[in-house]
Amino acid sequence: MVTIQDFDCSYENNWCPGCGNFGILSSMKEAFAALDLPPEKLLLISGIGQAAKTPHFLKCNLFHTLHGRALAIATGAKMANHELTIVVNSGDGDCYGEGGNHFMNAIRRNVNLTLLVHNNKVYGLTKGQASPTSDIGMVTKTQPHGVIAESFNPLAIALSLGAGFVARGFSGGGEQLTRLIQAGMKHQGFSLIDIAQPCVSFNKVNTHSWYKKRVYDLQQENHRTDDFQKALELSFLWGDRIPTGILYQKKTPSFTERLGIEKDGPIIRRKYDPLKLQKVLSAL
Amino acid sequence: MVTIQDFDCSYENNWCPGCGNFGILSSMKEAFAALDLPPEKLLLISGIGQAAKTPHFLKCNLFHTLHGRALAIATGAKMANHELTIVVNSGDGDCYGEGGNHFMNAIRRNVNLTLLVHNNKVYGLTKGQASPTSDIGMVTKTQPHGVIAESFNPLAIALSLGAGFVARGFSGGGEQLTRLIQAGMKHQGFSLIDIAQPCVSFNKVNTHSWYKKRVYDLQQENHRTDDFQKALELSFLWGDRIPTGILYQKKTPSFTERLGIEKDGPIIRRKYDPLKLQKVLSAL
Amino acid sequence: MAIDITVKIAGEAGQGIQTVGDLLSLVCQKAGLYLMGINDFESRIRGGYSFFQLRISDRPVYAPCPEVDLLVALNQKSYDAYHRELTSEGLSLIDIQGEPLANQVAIPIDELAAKAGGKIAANTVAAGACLGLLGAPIQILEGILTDRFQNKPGNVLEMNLSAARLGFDHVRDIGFFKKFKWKMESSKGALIDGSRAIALGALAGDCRIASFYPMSPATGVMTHLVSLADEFPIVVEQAEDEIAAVNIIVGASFAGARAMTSTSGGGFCLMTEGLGLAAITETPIVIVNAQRPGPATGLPTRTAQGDLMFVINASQDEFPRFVLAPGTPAEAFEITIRAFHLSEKYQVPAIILADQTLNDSIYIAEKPLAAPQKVERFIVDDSRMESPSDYRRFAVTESGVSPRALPCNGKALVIATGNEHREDGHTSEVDSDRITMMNKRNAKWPAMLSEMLPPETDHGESDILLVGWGSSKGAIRESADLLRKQGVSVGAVHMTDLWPFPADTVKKILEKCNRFFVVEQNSTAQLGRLIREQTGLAHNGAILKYDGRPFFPSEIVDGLKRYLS
Amino acid sequence: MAIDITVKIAGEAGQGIQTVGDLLSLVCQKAGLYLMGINDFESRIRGGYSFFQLRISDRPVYAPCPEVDLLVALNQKSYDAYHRELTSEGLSLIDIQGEPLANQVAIPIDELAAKAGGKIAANTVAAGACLGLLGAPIQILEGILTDRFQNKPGNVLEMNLSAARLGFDHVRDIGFFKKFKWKMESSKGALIDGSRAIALGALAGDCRIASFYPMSPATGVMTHLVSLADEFPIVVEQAEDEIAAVNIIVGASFAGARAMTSTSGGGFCLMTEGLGLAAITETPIVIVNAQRPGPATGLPTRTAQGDLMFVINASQDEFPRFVLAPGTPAEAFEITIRAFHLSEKYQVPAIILADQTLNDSIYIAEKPLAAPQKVERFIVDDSRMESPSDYRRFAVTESGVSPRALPCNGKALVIATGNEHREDGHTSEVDSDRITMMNKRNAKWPAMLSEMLPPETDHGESDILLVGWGSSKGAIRESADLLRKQGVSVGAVHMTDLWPFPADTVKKILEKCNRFFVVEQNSTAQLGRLIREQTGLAHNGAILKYDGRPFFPSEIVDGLKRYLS
Ligand SMILES: Cc1ncc(C[n+]2csc(CCOP(=O)(O)OP(=O)(O)O)c2C)c(N)n1
Ligand SMILES: Cc1ncc(C[n+]2csc(CCOP(=O)(O)OP(=O)(O)O)c2C)c(N)n1
Ligand code: SF4
Ligand code: SF4
Ligand SMILES: [Mg+2]
Ligand SMILES: [Mg+2]
Repeated sequence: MVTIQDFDCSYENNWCPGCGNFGILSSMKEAFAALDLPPEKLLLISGIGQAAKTPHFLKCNLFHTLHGRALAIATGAKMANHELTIVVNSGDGDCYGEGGNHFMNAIRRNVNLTLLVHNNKVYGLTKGQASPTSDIGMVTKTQPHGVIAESFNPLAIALSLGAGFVARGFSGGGEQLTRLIQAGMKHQGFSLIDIAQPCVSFNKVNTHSWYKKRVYDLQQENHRTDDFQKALELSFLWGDRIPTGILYQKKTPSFTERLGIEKDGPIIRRKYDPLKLQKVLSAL
Repeated sequence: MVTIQDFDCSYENNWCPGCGNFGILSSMKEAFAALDLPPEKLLLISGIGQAAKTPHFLKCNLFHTLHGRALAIATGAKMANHELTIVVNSGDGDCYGEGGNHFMNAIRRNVNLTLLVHNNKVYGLTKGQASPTSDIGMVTKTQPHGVIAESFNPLAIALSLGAGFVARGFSGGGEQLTRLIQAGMKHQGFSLIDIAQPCVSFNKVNTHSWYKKRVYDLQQENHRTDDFQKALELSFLWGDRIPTGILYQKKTPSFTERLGIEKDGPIIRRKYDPLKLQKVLSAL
Repeated sequence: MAIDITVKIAGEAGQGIQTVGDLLSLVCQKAGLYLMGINDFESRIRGGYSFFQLRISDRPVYAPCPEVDLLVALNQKSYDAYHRELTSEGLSLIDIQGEPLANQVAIPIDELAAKAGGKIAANTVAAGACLGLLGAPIQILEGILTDRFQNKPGNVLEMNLSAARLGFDHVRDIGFFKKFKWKMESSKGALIDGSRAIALGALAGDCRIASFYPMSPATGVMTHLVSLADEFPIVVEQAEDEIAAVNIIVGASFAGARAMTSTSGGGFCLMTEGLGLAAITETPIVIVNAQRPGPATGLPTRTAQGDLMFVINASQDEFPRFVLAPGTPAEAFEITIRAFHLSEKYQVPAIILADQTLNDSIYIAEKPLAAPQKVERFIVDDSRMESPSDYRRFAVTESGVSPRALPCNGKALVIATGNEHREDGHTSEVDSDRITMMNKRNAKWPAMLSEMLPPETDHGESDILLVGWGSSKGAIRESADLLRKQGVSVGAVHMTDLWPFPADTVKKILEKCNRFFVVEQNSTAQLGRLIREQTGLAHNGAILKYDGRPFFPSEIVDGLKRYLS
Repeated sequence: MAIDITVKIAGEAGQGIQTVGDLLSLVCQKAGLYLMGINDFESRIRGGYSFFQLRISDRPVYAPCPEVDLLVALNQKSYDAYHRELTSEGLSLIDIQGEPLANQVAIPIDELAAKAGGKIAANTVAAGACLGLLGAPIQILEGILTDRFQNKPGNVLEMNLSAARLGFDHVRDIGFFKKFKWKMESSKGALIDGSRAIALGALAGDCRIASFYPMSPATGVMTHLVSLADEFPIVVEQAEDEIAAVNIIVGASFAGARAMTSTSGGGFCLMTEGLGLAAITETPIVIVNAQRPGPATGLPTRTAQGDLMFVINASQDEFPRFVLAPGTPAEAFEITIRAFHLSEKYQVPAIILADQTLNDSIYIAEKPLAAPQKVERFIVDDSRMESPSDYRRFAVTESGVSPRALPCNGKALVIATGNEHREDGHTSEVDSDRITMMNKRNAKWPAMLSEMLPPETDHGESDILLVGWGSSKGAIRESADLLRKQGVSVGAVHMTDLWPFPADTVKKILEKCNRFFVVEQNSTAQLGRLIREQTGLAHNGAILKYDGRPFFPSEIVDGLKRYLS
């Protein structure tokens, strides 16, 4: 039995006290333990940002990569070894800004991994510039007159691209978030969990209490997760009520299934065959 | 009065005979003439690809740039001189593949320009690889077992990002396409016209006659262009019936309006003021 | 003897080190002192270890000093981490309860702040105490606080004035071993960091459009520009990524605006393709690459000089470009103006190679920052053409520079492409067109080279020359001074204008010495490689530092001595 | 005397030039002849001007020849464009109605094809005619057609056989002035282009994952790999852009697969950040940069050698890497194998610098292509660790190479980051960690250098040496042969292993000659710059070509003579 303590790690956590990331980290550990996945069976891949530091703060295999590129790297890892259990930690800037194109294409491919976007609606690590998900009007040092671009809607985009698991979590959601992460990881295919996360240092608008007042759990309202149109509608809901939980779920073949490479074991385990190759070479 | 002939240019067109691009080129000239826009009042910006060659084949100011980057460049040009009338010619690979991130962000900014995506659902210039819009199953030299990723749905994505003018045209649409381009150019803000375009050399699936059987004109069916939900639904329609025309239209302030720079004339026309600057410098 | 004091303010990220440092610096500036202050911080927002290390002197200083005279420890762990740097008579200001150690001056910062009216004034208490120890007249600080807070509502001003005095009074009787005369001379120059200098240089270079994607240590340039954007005809746009940032400025420049972006290594990587577009379409752009250690994400908040060969050779194939590396904010200001001018004059990209030390450190500018009276533009319109309808954007000229018109600015049609092209701008694959255009672009080299300023030499007649570039300028110069005082014949050579490489001038300078050593913040001596590539002269050794921290003059002294012994 | 014939097949894009060329080449290979054929085409799909220029000889040939003996003009405008290249006795096969000119052989290609069974066989008619003129026995072509079409349904095989014969017979009585003996020796080697050689080298290097974004002239490598992917344990994925492509292979390699991507300049720009990630995380990857002229989009379908300094210096800061540039397909095959081996052995990125000429030209391989019997891997697992739970991915070792475990492959946890880090892989900003890791990575240089093959010299004892790299190898060698025949003492030096730069070896070679000249397809003599940077030796001149077309030996001869006169 894997326990939460199995993920304890001595590396110093350097997030700000009170940061929403702590809640996400806890739920991750709880979900991994609940799924009975020990550290050595887990590969966490992340980009760059406060969110992307997450893998360092628990025990696991990890690849902390480049700003925006975690999903491309995860795609490659999965191709090489489709048996890897991959969780990607990304930020709203990392995933929807710099990494926007990879976000769309990981969904189109249906890469079998779980994407946790720590969406604090701001660039945390670089000290508070607007992110793609910042609401219009949000004032920052580099947007002194407020953000003017439409806020990026990750859930609607994911649905439009055919994603098979689309959920919103809340870093203060505790057990609900743990359940969502478990469900995402059980889903065979790409799963997006966009997690509303307060940034106590730079986002003075979307605070913990701001969310507390607004979030509600779709699963407690008997939302049917197979209703695409409904999910799409819900994805645009952002205001007095903010839906959390699984908006939509549908199983379609994952990337490595579609590639047809799951049959003969991971690509990295296959054998090099000089005879076969020599035949090709000698025929030239 | 500007005439179609005003756009004639001696530079040799090098598209394949029968290519859908010719229809788009004709409609562009017709639209420009109908709008009474002479070549010298037009700036055409394009990426790289067969589609992106378009500006060379008519008389105009033009910037034929890098693969995928036309929209970023157009955004900059517009910031410098918001009075420019900019039309962007892009391909499905150019705009939705390499340029995916800029596509999303030009929409989020609502840059006031008209984007014509010559969507032949294939990489033409590089000889027939799959593009983001290739349908699942399409066989190419580099996808010999058929495309496996979900097809990119530009209309749904644009709508999800808050685009204010979302249309689909057909290169064989003649007058309808001309009207769409005119409407897009009249729209004050970002306008997307995704144009179904046969590629006679590399796309043997989505041919001219394939489309002819399927396309219908929304404007002839009294579609209400202010119904967002309906537009979103229509954006997913791809099969026996393919809607063309304006799916959705809504006026919101454009990028340069939101920036608040339209009041005092184009940025490039403002005056350099050494005194004001010296004041700042001397105060340090 | 010059008085030279180093104050280190150390604490956690988020504790307000910057505020204390700012006040201190302003007071010293107002008192006519010289100063140089480096910022050292981690890639986190709260906690950990940060410091601001301010060197103050009555003589010009352009480098940090490793020996600390006064350590303002905003918490115990900062004292523990840094007290070893204190000089024998040095003191540490610290808010502790019990008995202070010999080198500690206990001060109840929070308590005094509360007394003054709020914990928020703690930093003002610390600044007051600092200045008290240094023997500065409190009036200067009071004046600065008044300027800063007089328009704030409520008792903010009073609270701060009182906090300053409480801190000041608390330590005034402690005799600190080093003191300035505080003669109240007039300020010796602008108090400025590299980021602000580049931002102001951009305005003085008439930059109209800036676009960026946040990245340390390059964001500061843009933050400064944003803060000035309401007053000047400039628009700053945060892009979705660095690819967009560079292409936005290419588009802006094509449309007629002087335009710039600023980034650091990883972002510059993503800009290299756009750099090539600017080059082949002869669209002027200015890119600031503020270096930090890599590879990849490396050390995001630290300093380095590892990108020289990269920026000179970046992007496929070959084209003329300028690469300029300022050594101080004053140089940064002037180089930025020149970058805009040269880039537009020759229609080539200009790259400013800055680094974290330059961008995040404050200096007293060694010369006045002057806004140019006017900005020379290099743009034509119909009125200057015989026949606008025959306008060819890439017409061959002897200089390689073609008259540049703007799109939609008259009858002349502007046609440009990132493909190889004909004189009229249309794509061409004809071999003669290709050769013509390559030769046309390359024809700019000689005139571009003639614009390059020679390296600045100090005691250039010495036996040994230390050759460097960028923000280590001050440290190198000072190390040469120190070495000369020790009887070694050492001079300093500082290069700002790195590309086109002024080979003849450099050769002349270096041929005169017996031996030359390059001093660089990288591990392969890139300037050394470049000098050899361009002049054939091989450096006799390299003094290299690549731990992400700026050079101290003493390190260079030690480094050279290892070669001499 | 050697017999040496150049056949040029010219027409519009889409006319099937390639098919004629393929048949011709195969016949010559089967007859035991040597050949080298370049492809020249525009960035369009139909129309315009394209040609395939095949040089055939009974002696090895590795360069094209500008004088055409036989021009197969698939349309009138091709004849008009190229007939001036015909030698005095040369002939042009052309489908014209009226009276043929003196150097024309009229042949009703379409008519004969129709007679054979369909217009689609026109290319077979042309091939047959070509071979008829050259005096080849028709049996070889028949054999090839049979191999190719025997499993096709319907009358495809018959039609083609008949078309070949009709073409052949139509011209057989015309005495062509140059003829091989057609002795029917066995094939002298594999018939292969650079793209295929790299693809096969990748399989022989045990590449398991390939990812790419289409870009000329790099796509061919991937098309070949894709065509073999069903038979071998390799997965090829088209990425959304080049950034994804390079990061996909970094991820794949991290997970344990040998992985590669292939691209050209603009795509390489976008990969430079990922290159740095591979470097700092010591993840082996292989990148093929198939050069074409730039800057930016440049000339998409042409050739160049303009990226040497770029790939050596690409990405921020410094790290060890390999840069290898093959000169022929056989070299490309072996270099690709080595690239995978070296990259994994030293845990560094390896870049293969190819170019359009290499990738798109066919050659007879000068040595047999041999699949290695086994592939040495450099990966550890728990069984080779004393204590897997103490595994540190970046443990310091003397060689700088740390034991590399794979994630989720045992108890050992693999921790890696693109930030600077500790031995255990966690991010660190501590200066000593930084220095340790920089030194560890740099510690690989000496052993890496020892892996570098010395330049290949031909008549290295000559007064004058021509020094080059990449696909101009054949042309340079042949030009030296020609010059020696004219009594000039000229040798050739060909470099494939460019970085780490084998400075000592190169110096030794170059110091022996009186003068050396670099021969390059760029405008600034990049290898010349590099040689000077690394050895201090300055080239006495440079023979440069940058019109996007490959060197002809005679151009190099002329280029050198300009220096000698
Ligand atoms: C190529 C590149 N550009 C920019 C950066 C600088 N950078 C680091 S983190 C970050 C933003 C992080 O924002 P987000 O992903 O929302 O994460 P958060 O810190 O808010 O959790 C940026 C822009 C970088 N490291 N690399
Ligand atoms: C950075 C970069 N990558 C790749 C290419 C090669 N390239 C040129 S056009 C093209 C695809 C064009 O497809 P699309 O945009 O659909 O245009 P089409 O030719 O089909 O009209 C590609 C991949 C390039 N020029 N630059
Ligand atoms: S800056 Fe914001 S996101 Fe980052 S650790 Fe602090 S609170 Fe959390
Ligand atoms: S390849 Fe396709 S898209 Fe390109 S010109 Fe030919 S038909 Fe048109
Ligand atoms: Mg964020
Ligand atoms: Mg296309």
